[in-house]
Amino acid sequence: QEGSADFVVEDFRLEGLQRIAEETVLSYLPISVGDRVDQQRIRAGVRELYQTGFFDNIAMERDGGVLVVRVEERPTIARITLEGNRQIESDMLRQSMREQGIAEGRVLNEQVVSLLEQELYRTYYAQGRYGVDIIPSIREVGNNQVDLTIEIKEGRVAKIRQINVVGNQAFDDDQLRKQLELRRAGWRTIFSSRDQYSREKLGGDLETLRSYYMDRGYADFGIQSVQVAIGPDRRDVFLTVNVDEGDVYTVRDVNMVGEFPVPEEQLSPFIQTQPGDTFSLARANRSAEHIKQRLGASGYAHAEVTPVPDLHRDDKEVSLIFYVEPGERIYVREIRFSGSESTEDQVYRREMRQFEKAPLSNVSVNRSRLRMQRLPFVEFVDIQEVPVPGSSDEVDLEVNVRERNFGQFQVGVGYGGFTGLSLNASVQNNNLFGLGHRADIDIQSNALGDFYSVSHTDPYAGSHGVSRTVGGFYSKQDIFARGQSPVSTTSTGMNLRYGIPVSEFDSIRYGASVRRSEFLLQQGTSQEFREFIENHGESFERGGFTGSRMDSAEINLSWVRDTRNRAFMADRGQRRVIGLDVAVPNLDLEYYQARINQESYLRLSDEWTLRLDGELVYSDVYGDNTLELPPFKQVFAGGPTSVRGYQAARLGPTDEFGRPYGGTTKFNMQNELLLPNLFADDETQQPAQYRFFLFFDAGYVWEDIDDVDASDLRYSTGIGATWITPMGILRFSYARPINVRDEDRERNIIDRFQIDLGGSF
Amino acid sequence: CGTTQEPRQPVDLGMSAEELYEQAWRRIQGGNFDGAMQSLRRLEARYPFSPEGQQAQLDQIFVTYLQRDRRGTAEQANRFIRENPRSEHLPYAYYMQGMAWFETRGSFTRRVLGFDHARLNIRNAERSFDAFRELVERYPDSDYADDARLRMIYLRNTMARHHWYVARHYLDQGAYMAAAARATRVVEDLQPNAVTPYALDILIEAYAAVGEETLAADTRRVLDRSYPEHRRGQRPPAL
Amino acid sequence: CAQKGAIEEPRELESFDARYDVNTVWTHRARGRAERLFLGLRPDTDGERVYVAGHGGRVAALSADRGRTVWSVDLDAELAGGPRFGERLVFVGSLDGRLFALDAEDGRERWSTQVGGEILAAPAVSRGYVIVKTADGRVRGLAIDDGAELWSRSEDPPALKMRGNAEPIIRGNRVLVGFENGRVRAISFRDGQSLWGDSVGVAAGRTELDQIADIAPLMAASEDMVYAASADGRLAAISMTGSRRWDRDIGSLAGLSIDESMLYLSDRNSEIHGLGLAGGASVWIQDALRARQVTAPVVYRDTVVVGDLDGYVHFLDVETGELVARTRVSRKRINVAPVIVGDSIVVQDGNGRVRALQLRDRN
Amino acid sequence: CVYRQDIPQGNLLDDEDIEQVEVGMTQSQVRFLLGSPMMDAPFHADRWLYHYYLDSQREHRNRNRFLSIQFDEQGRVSHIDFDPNGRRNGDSGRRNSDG
Repeated sequence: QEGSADFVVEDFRLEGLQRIAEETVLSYLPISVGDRVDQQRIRAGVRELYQTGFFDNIAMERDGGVLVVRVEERPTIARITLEGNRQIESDMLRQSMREQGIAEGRVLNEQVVSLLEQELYRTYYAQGRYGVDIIPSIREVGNNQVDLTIEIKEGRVAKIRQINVVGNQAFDDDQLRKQLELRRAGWRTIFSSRDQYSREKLGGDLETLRSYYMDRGYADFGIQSVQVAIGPDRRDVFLTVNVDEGDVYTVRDVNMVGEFPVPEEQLSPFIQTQPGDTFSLARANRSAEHIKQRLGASGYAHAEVTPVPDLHRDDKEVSLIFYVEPGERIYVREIRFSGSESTEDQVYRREMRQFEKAPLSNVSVNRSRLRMQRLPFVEFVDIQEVPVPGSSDEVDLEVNVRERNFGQFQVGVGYGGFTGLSLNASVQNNNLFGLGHRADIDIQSNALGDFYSVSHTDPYAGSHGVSRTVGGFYSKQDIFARGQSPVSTTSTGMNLRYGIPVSEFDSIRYGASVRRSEFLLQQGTSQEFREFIENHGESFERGGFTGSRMDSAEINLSWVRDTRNRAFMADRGQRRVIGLDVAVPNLDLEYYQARINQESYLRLSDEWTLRLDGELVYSDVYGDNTLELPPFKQVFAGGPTSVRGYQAARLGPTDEFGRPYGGTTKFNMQNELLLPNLFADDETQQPAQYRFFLFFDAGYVWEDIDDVDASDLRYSTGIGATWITPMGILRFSYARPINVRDEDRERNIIDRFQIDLGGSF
Repeated sequence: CGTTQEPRQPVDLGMSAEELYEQAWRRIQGGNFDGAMQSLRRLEARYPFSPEGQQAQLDQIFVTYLQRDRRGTAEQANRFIRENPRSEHLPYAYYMQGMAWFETRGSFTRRVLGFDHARLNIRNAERSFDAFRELVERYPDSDYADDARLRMIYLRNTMARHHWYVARHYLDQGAYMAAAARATRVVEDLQPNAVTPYALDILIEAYAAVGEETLAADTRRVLDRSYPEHRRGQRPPAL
Repeated sequence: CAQKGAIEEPRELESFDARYDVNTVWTHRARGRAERLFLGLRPDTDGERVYVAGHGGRVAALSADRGRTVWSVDLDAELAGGPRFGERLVFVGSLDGRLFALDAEDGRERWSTQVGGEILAAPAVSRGYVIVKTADGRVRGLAIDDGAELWSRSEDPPALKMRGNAEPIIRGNRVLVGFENGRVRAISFRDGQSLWGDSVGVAAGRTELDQIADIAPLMAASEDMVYAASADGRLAAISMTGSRRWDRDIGSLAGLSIDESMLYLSDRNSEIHGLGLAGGASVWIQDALRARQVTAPVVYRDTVVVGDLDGYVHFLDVETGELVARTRVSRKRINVAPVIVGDSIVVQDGNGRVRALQLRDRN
Repeated sequence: CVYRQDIPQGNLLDDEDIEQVEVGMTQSQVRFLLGSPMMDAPFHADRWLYHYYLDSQREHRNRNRFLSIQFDEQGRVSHIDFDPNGRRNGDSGRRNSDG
């Protein structure tokens, strides 16, 4: 190879290429035909080719006017096989390999493979698997391709044999060990992995230990050292934590230091520790958090409040100083929604309590999340602050909404001995066309009769959240509730209702409904019905039976207070409805009905919640020509939404044939102790889709207010579950009625196992 | 103890590039997209960084697009761009990134009822617009650039209408700074678009409501001068 | 670096024609089931009595000849290190870092003190001082009359260490301490000044397992030499003045012992080596007990004795390393090396069962 | 009447900060004192609008403030138009009539 300084390249000759195309190599070479090249440019060319990572060694020589490029292609990986990995799934392994450039079709690079091997060892050690053995092997497969096999012998995971805290006097080892996530191997940890050592968990546990002491006055607590030791066969791990408890400190004085855009007097009430109390880091942190919230509410969303205990070691006292840095007042520039492709932006934006181009207030942001989560078609809402590039006091809010499918759809074809072939379909869509409207269509037709109803609600018909509901129904049926004595009725009706929000949580609903009913006596009509039909409305004859036609109208008023944190599966807050329906006077029927529904969630502890759901109804007639409450206003008890264990609508007064006739006054109570959800995925605080509960129900219906007698109440207890399915909310219950009367047994209205599919919300 | 064996796929070194390619396209015609993807992947693995390998990568983008997998198409296109920094097929890859997120009209029922899909959220429209813009800036005269420019106009108007609806919402609620900001997005960031006069309407009202009479008057003059025939108080027509 | 790779299955024991029979002289049961806690409870003797401690808290003095209980006392502590007889006292340490000093005559507790670290190895006692090595990498000098701390030194251990500690050895006016980072240090036991330190093991390597380098629990010292092995695969012979005489690439997890001419060591794969004391040259290697996690070997008459993970005690010929006798003392693992008491050898298993054995010629 | 949530809009500033703004200051000095202006003025780049109002049903919470800062060509404050009680015309906060 002549050593002359430089020459003009007339042509290229590539040697050693097996599969990579010449153009590809030339395209990476910074030299083209006609260039004048010297040693320096050739070295740059070699470096460039190395960059591609395709070649092991590269040589360039001059042969007359031809630049000879001799390369040795690195083999590419034809196939990768992973064997023996159980703890880490193959695709997770392949993903991390792909990130390091090891994938089928890629060039094989020895150092990267050994780097990967190192990485795998470290991952397994972090999970306490010190016995792991990783053997990569490469097998030639012809035309410069190789098979890469990585064999992993995972070995057994090291179990924790001992967690030993040394130097603790105030609390004994067992008391401290109970607080920790890591546990010693024993029969209790057979199914859990808590006896498997992992570095993160140990870090977390040390933090827990520190705050356990700091929350109980040990302001000077310190962890001297931590030892992790393994046994000779690397299957046992021994944890030792050497602590220096120090003494119990009492708070000498508390004060706040820093800037106070919100006057100090408004912040100091949030401080929960007073001079003289035993020092508690937890209470100090909680106070700091509350002060931060208060600042956040006035636009200082990025305020930082840090409690700093200043120890006076000689007399075991602490001066607690809260450093308050409000930071800049933060504004929201833009609020963007994501996660739903078919719901209008406005449906969510109108629920927001935080506005664009306004001070960021975390109170408003939390209120917004709560309101959005109360929409029936929303499952989970997550709001992130994204700083605006180039502006230190503006953020955008990224609101990610995960929607539940919009409606419940239920079609059933059944055949009942009593009802014959029956078809029923009910469609309930609570986000119609992505407008946030709710539409219900209900069709039921069987041997007993047909029932059609449709209703539409627009929650924002008027501005500022005035809702309007319009509905109508037609029914032609022989009984009002299953198990009743037959009476043929046809009725049609319409209703219109408005809802006005009067506060963040309360709304007033007012409206009217009109109804035309025709009752026709039948073979088995009971005496009670007969009297009602004869005494009310205009009578008529049809097919040899007498009947009567009645027109009635109602004014409906109700006050709703709802503070629950979710539409379905709520576990905090309450919902109370106080309603009054009054019939319009001098029509055929004059009556009124008052009801109170109260559903409350009481948090017994962060895992246990009690759900109370009570209902009180009182109705009566007024004026002189209505003697009895019309059948369609009668109330019933028993069944999955009343007293579980009894068949639907069977409790209460009975007619001459012993069948339920309904009543005017009802008391009903469902209490459910919600079991902690073992499988709830608490990191993401996503509501579980199902929950189990123990329940205690009580309820009865009386014909008249003076018949009310507590001994009539029926009680039942048992276990149940609620499950949100794509089809709607399923409720299972297995009940054991407590005070079953003989007459109940005779009428065999006991029904231990009940399923209820419905979307009541 | 029996370790779980990875299923041994047959390494068919036998089929040549052309045969694999044939097999892939026969499967695409037959609608067997997964099968086509498999043969294209094998083709790419056997001939990496070669013209056949590149073509296989390009076809994989197209097949993922046919499978209506938006994210998959965008990722495949991105991989091609990363791995072939000097290929002459790059415009196609950028174009497909735009097409991955481009959508026409939203769901069927909303279209039948004539609801404007700009009222929905416009994340996909923004992603599609950014991809097309990158194509037009990098390869202004490639044969995909003209179609991309047309689609960009459509997307820009969709985004502008979206901001207009939000501005209108805030105006109705009485949040005038928010309304003005959204109107400004239409007027400043998304030019040219057919929504500007309607946005100026909102801007004028917002200024008037906060007492900025001079700004309101100036803006009304801009509106009358540049959009004389605009009728106030209307909703921008959906394209 | 530390032995990576999968754990071998313990090798099956084959029969062989034993030269001796092993019979049990006496047995004793010290309460406390701690087989898998790998504690440092190893009997000690003053010639006439054997002092034994169990994890359950019982310390007993037994007559060396027939194992008759002279006295026994129950301490309210999870004992883990010791006992150690010295200057008419018996010292024993607990997991909770408490060191007890009992009167060797009647077992009455003279004093006890909170040392501040887990005690997994018997202390060293000499001329009014008690030297305690704790698992946090610290060694402390205490006064023998009341346990007051006179000095303390520490070397911070690497992220991951082996279970257990090296027992300090006193020679002349210095105490030889093996640390978790692989260093052997000579310290003046009166004031804690360090005279010299030599890194036998080196904590180096990328993963935490590679950085394990603890000095094995049993070191050995003659008048002018000290021998120590480390978990990362090193064996070193160091003069009392601190200069390294020779070293070999043989590690150990349990430790070693010496006689006038040889050094005996069980390596990390539980193969037992006989090396020349002068230059460390290999004389014999016995691999019949491979992967049986044997204890450190102890010289007894003309044999070398180890215990293993299934409770077997093996006797090897000092000259050739051949197996000459074997017996099974319990079903539980033997974690600590046997102890020579008079002309019997005493073994303690993980559950506190103690057994004195003697060899008898077979023919 | 119908409950309407509080509607805050614009820059919530403290009087001391506003008083420190003087004619002649540079734009970065104004931004340091008052932060980013919340009301956009697309055709009046020379004007920064720091108005603020809070519409609330609870009368005592209502607050209005009008603050507009004008800059000359060199980007120096040329005119400060400040009205502590704001210049709102009529009742804003509801556009079309109630339901």
